[in-house]
Amino acid sequence: MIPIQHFLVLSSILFSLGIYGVLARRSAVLILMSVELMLQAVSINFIAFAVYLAPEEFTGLIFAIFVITVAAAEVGLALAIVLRIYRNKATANVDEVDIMKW
Amino acid sequence: MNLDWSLLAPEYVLAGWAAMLVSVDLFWGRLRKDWLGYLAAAGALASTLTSLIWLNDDTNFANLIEVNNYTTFFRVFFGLIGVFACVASARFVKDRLLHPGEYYALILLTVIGGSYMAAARELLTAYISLELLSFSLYVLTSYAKFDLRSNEGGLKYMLLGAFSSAIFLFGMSLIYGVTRTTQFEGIHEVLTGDTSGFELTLFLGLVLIIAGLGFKVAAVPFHMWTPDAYEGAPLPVTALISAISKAGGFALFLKLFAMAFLPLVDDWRLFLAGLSAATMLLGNLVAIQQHNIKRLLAYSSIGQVGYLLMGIAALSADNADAASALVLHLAGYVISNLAAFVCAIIYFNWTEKDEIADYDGLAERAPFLALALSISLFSLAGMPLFAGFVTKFILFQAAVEEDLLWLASIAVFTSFVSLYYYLVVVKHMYLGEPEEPTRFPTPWVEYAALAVLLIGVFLVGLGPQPLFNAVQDSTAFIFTGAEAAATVGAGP
Amino acid sequence: MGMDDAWLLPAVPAAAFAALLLFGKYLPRKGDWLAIGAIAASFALFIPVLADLLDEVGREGFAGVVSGTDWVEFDTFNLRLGFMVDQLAIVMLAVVTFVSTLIEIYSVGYMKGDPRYGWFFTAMTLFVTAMITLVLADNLLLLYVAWEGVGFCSYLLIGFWHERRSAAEAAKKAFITTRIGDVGLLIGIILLWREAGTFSIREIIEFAQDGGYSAEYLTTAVLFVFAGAVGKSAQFPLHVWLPDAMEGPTPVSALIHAATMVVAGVYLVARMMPLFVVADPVALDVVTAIGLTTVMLSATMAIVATDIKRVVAYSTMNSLGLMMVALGAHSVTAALFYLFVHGFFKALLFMGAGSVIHGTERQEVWELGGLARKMPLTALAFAVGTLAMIGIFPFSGFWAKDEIVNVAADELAWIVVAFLVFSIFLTAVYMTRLYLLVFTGRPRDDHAHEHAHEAPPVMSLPVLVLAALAVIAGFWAFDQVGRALGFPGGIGEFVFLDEAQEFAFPVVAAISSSLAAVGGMAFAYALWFGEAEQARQLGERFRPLYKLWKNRYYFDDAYQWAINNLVLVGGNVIAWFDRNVVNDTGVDGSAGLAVFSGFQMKFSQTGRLPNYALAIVMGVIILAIVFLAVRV
Amino acid sequence: MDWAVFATIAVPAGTAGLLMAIPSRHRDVVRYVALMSGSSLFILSLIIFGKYQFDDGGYAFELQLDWLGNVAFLGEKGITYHLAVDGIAAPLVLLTGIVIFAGVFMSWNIEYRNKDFFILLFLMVGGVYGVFESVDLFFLFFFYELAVLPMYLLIAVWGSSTDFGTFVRTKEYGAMKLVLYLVAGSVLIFIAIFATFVEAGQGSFDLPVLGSVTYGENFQKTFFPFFMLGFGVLAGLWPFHTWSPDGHVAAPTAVSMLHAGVLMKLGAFGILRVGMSLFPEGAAFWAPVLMTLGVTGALYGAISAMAQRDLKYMVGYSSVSHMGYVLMGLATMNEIGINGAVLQMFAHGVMTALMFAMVGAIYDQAHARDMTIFGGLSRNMPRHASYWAVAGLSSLGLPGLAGFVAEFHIFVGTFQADYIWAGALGILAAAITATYILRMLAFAFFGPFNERWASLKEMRIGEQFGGAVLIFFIAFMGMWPMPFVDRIAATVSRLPGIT
Repeated sequence: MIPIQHFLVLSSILFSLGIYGVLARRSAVLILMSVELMLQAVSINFIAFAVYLAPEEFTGLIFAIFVITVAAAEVGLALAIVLRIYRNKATANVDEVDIMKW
Repeated sequence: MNLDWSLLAPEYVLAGWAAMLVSVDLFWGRLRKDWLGYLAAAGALASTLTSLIWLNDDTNFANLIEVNNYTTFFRVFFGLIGVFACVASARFVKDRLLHPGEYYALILLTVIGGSYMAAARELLTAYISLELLSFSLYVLTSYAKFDLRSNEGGLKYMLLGAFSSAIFLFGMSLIYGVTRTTQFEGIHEVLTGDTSGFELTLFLGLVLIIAGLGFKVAAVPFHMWTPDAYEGAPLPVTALISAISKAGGFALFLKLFAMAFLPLVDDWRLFLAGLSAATMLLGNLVAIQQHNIKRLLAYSSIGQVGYLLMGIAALSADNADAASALVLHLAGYVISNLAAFVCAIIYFNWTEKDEIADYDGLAERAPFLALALSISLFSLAGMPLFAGFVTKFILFQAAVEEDLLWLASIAVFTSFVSLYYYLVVVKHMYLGEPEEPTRFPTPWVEYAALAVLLIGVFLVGLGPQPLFNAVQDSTAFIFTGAEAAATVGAGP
Repeated sequence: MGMDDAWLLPAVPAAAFAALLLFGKYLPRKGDWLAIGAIAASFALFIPVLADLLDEVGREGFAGVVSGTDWVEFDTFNLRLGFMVDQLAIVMLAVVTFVSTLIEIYSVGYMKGDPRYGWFFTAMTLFVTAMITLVLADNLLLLYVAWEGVGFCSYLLIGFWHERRSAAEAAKKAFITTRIGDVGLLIGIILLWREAGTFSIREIIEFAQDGGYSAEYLTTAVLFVFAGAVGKSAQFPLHVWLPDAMEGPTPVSALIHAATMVVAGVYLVARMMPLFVVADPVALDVVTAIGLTTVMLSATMAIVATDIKRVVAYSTMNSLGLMMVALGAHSVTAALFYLFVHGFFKALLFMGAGSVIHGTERQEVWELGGLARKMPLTALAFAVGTLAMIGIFPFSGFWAKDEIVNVAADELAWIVVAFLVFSIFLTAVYMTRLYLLVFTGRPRDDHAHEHAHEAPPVMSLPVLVLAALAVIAGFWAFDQVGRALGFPGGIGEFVFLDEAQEFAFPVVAAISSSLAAVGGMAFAYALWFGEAEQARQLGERFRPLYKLWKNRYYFDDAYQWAINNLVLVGGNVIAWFDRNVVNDTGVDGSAGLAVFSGFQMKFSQTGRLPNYALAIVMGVIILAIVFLAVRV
Repeated sequence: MDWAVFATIAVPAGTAGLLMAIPSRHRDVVRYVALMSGSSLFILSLIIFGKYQFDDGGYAFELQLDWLGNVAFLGEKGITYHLAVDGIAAPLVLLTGIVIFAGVFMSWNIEYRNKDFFILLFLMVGGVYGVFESVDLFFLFFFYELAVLPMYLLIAVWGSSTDFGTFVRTKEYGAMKLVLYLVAGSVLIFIAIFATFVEAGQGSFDLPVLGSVTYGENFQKTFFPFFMLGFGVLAGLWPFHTWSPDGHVAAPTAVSMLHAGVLMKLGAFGILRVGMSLFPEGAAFWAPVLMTLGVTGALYGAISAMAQRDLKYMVGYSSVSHMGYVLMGLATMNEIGINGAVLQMFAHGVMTALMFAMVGAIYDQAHARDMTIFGGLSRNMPRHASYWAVAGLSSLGLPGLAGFVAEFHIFVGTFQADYIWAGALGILAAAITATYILRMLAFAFFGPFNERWASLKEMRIGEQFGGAVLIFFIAFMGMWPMPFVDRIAATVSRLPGIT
């Protein structure tokens, strides 16, 4: 059996990649995708923990399912907002969306 | 496992009402124009009243959702916030926004989210409620869809919210990995034992959770979204965010840390204290520089978060004092802040302006409004007669009880700083020259709502005993096991 | 009615003052009768008190009678409204009540037609109240209260014609200058209290005589007390106010700045003499030195002064200095004797001068002249006063001055005596000069001369009474005269604190002082009689000296310079410091710091989403690092 | 009569409420309501002062209502609405009554939104009474802040700016500085209150309860300065005094009167009632510092006043100077000195109120306050000039007027406490006071009449009456201080740590 650490390392890498994406990307859509990456890392974590540490309970698995669901809703919601921005401003670059500051 | 679905009745009312509002909006055009807001308010009120059925009860639904005084308190609290948000929105929405049905439905959904954040007794429920609250707010923030500011605020709020909830979730997953449970009480039990083997994971998880919740309540440095979202959002939504998002965040924050993480209190106390100090300093100092009333209130609310965080930093295993003080101040703050926002909304309805300089001469044109805004701002600043004085006093004292005198000192200092920028607003209202000398028409309903809030401000300010008793009754429930027993009837 | 009822003496004028203050306006003649009546009543009351004292005074160990009531008291702290009647007080009281009665009567004529006629009498009544209280006070606190009270009345009355800038300034100057002395007095009083725990003069003296104070402490304390006397009695270096005080109406000058208030300093030192005796001898040396300096300064300045009242004022300073010298020789008797007669002849001189001013509306001596024909009564009275002041046998001043020279010769260095005799010469010079210039020779201002007229009877009668007294009062020096009047003896027998002093009459002293006096008169006659051409030439020859005297040794200039360049500039510097450093830098600066830090911090809110996310990540990282660093 | 103390707070609060109900166009009704209320406060204050039994110096007129208790860290009597008056508070209560009574007369002419003015004024007065009468630390502080808060609007709306060309201070600046400064001071008080409550561990903010605890020496030494500086700010403690001249100058007449006359006393009262009563050892430790600052303030204020041209600035700096005496008196830590301090609070209160009233009376007519441009005003305004003179003479410590009694006690106390240098400097400062007072009189009221001011008339009859009331008390205390001394001494002798 693969040790749990492998899953955790994988999820950590994914999570970090997600963070990197959020910080480095300028397109709202890419940022959103990076966030999704982070959420997937969370799901992996939950599933790994659930399977390895508490196999008799489903909490972790259910958690993962909910995370996926929420993530899906999040994408829908976020894209709608990005769309509005794009409609009004013809850009999805977050650096250009800075009317409000200071 | 208790599967008594009736325990969720207030939320059923809300959800049902939300659905009804959407349909009414679709099918009954005439009503939607003028009365929809008040109808929504009635729904929130109905749910509030319903929730009183479980007053002094102590039960739970499927080990997921607790129904006890803590829940009831926040159900009532959020329900009332919903009522005021709806009433305050009525005119604004009618004049400026499309799709009022969905708007009010979303408000009611935030109430559900908030209530369950307080009611949750395990991580998943908490997370889902938090997202319910957040999602509704994301939508509401960008509700003025042709307004760039609204779009921008929504985008920032949404993306950062998603980002931070990912962080929050990752933290939860680590905690779950360490404790193998998502139940708060279970976590508490595990943490009470020996944790030496997995400290790294545990604390990393804790840090991530603090970050996630910190984002929700807008603690420095996770606060960045606040000013922009506040400024961008339609005014009533700003009011709603400032009230319910913060209160919900703290309801969960408090419950999580009191119920689950209390055994580690010595480890996280100083970190929260540090966050608290940074938050109140930054919030209050930057607020001095603001020219927009919404941004001003945003920063001032960041400052208030600093004070509230003191309450968590001062949590102790011996008694519920700090928790009670936190909730008390939360109530005082929300009432005052709502009153301030209602004033801003009324003014915006008249003039479509929200720069502080636009408030010049308001005392001439609308004396009551100027008075009401002054009172709410002074209450926020913690001046006597008004709610803020008592609640801050109790909160700070609670922090000092836990040897956080230095933190309380910073808090007192920053709340002194805050008086300055509130006074600037007052100065504009009372000393500025109005553009034109005419009086504004009197908006009776809004004024009535404002009057109720002001009465609340005075009630808390002059006779806090009932509220404090209620708060104390509710916070007694968030301490598990041995501590819970110790807290009942606490006091020296 | 006796010594226990001494409180009535100040109480009667006090009541009259209250009535005048509140209702004076509505009374007929603005209430001058009430003022005069009250003061006359005080004098009338003084007589039974005196009689009572004379009954008691022979008794063994008699040291005065104390009466009164507590004013403020708690625990051991006690402030009394206490009155003490003893010989010292009686002598002073005699002068105060009698002279003030006469002067009030005189004022009816002098002040006639003044728009603030009523106010004049009101203030004078207050003055008399305070002065009597000062004399009778049995404790230092009450004495200080009255001391300030007379100073305040002096302020009011010098500035009586306050529409004149000079009067307003003079009043201010007088009050502030004396107040500087009072700082010392109050410090001295509290220092005395601090060890003795009481303000009672008698108890303090007993405490001191029992060795309760260390010598240095007591010396310091009495010197502080003496500072008050220096201010009040216009001694060097706080003498500058007295000449300017002549801006007040002449009756005021006569009463306050000649007969009564200014001698309060002398009275104070006389009262405290037992302390000076116990204290280090330095204390009395200081008194002597200051008195002598004042004598010499005033005598020289008087020679060149041209304002009739100022000359008399310098002569007052001269007399006060003499009394201080007498006290320096610790002879209370000599000082008191001089004080007693001085009260009469100096008031006389002032009232005479007042009559001249009243008659001519001039006070520059160079605008007067030849008035003896127009105002014979005044001229006569003035002549008597002048002779008394110079000290010509047998006028009262002769006896008193002689006594001082006498004790000085006994107690003090020969140089002091030499200076005293020289000062007698100078006195004779300037007094004679004054008389000559005013009453003899050719009228210098015809207009004034034509209009000159003798004073009305209400003014001249008091003058004549005083003139008579100025002639005869000195005879009280003789035991026989004293006994004939019902006293135990002469004034030396009557006024004693340590032991009775015999009146001595050493011929050497009398002759030398008389020679000096006569010589001075002759000198003055030679210089100033007629057109005073010689005097002018002399002035030209000794121009530097003349200028020095004329400019009053530049004291006023120096003080003015100090006020302008030190005090006011200091005030401006402090005020500037307060506004710009304490306030604008300290207060606004720290407020500005908060605002500025807010200004800096607000730029962290860049408006760009990735930065916000970065902040969150950094927050997490920092928290994590610190958490782990601390914990793991 | 136990209701009397309660009534002093209820009456202003009720007045504020009643005034709100009156339509603002009825200006005269507003005035008369204010007058009624002012008079009743005056009478109530007289009753409280008169009826206070000073035998043992304890609390009288005690009233204790439960307010907040049995919650969290608060015990049964956690925070109680506990009012009482002792011998220190009684004269100050009287002072408040006098000043507000006179203040109403001085505010008679306000036309611009006079209703709002009086509402705020009475709120402030309620706060002031509350501080003097609260025996609960929470409420003491509650009222303390309450008294400060209305100042902002009172000054900023109804005040006046100063403009000397090179030196400009707007009323907004003065108002903002005053309020912020005072609240800044209360930051320190706040902190000390928190610490004290925890240290006492009694679960109560009641002062007698807190006072029954003996605090550790180090604790006292640490936290006494918080009270000293915090309250000291309001008492014009040097160098934290600069709010005072600027704020007082900007404020309208009645507000300056109340503020300089009464509110500054809150600070000194707070040091005494809270700081020195709870922390006698701390007070003893810090007394030399307080003494030094007090003397510095006394001298510095006097010297600064000497350099002022603006009448109101002069009075403002003189307040700093006189409050310096109060602090000196407190720092003596002996009965005589502290009696003197309380006496001085009263004396200075009445006197400075009179001075500000007189500045206001002349400013109303002339719209100028620069003493150097006046001259010979006593010709047209003899009574006004004489009121000025009385106030000035009292402030320079002329016997027979209130200032002397108080200052004398303070000086004696200072010498007794072996601060001879301080006492001497204090006496010197009194002489400097004479300088600037007489300088002002000479500039403005004496000398040749300046025809530019020919149109000035005597004060209004109301102003004369209000001034006369103040003068009455100046003279009363100056001549017969025993009623005050009796009450004060009885209570002061009960204070801990007093020699």
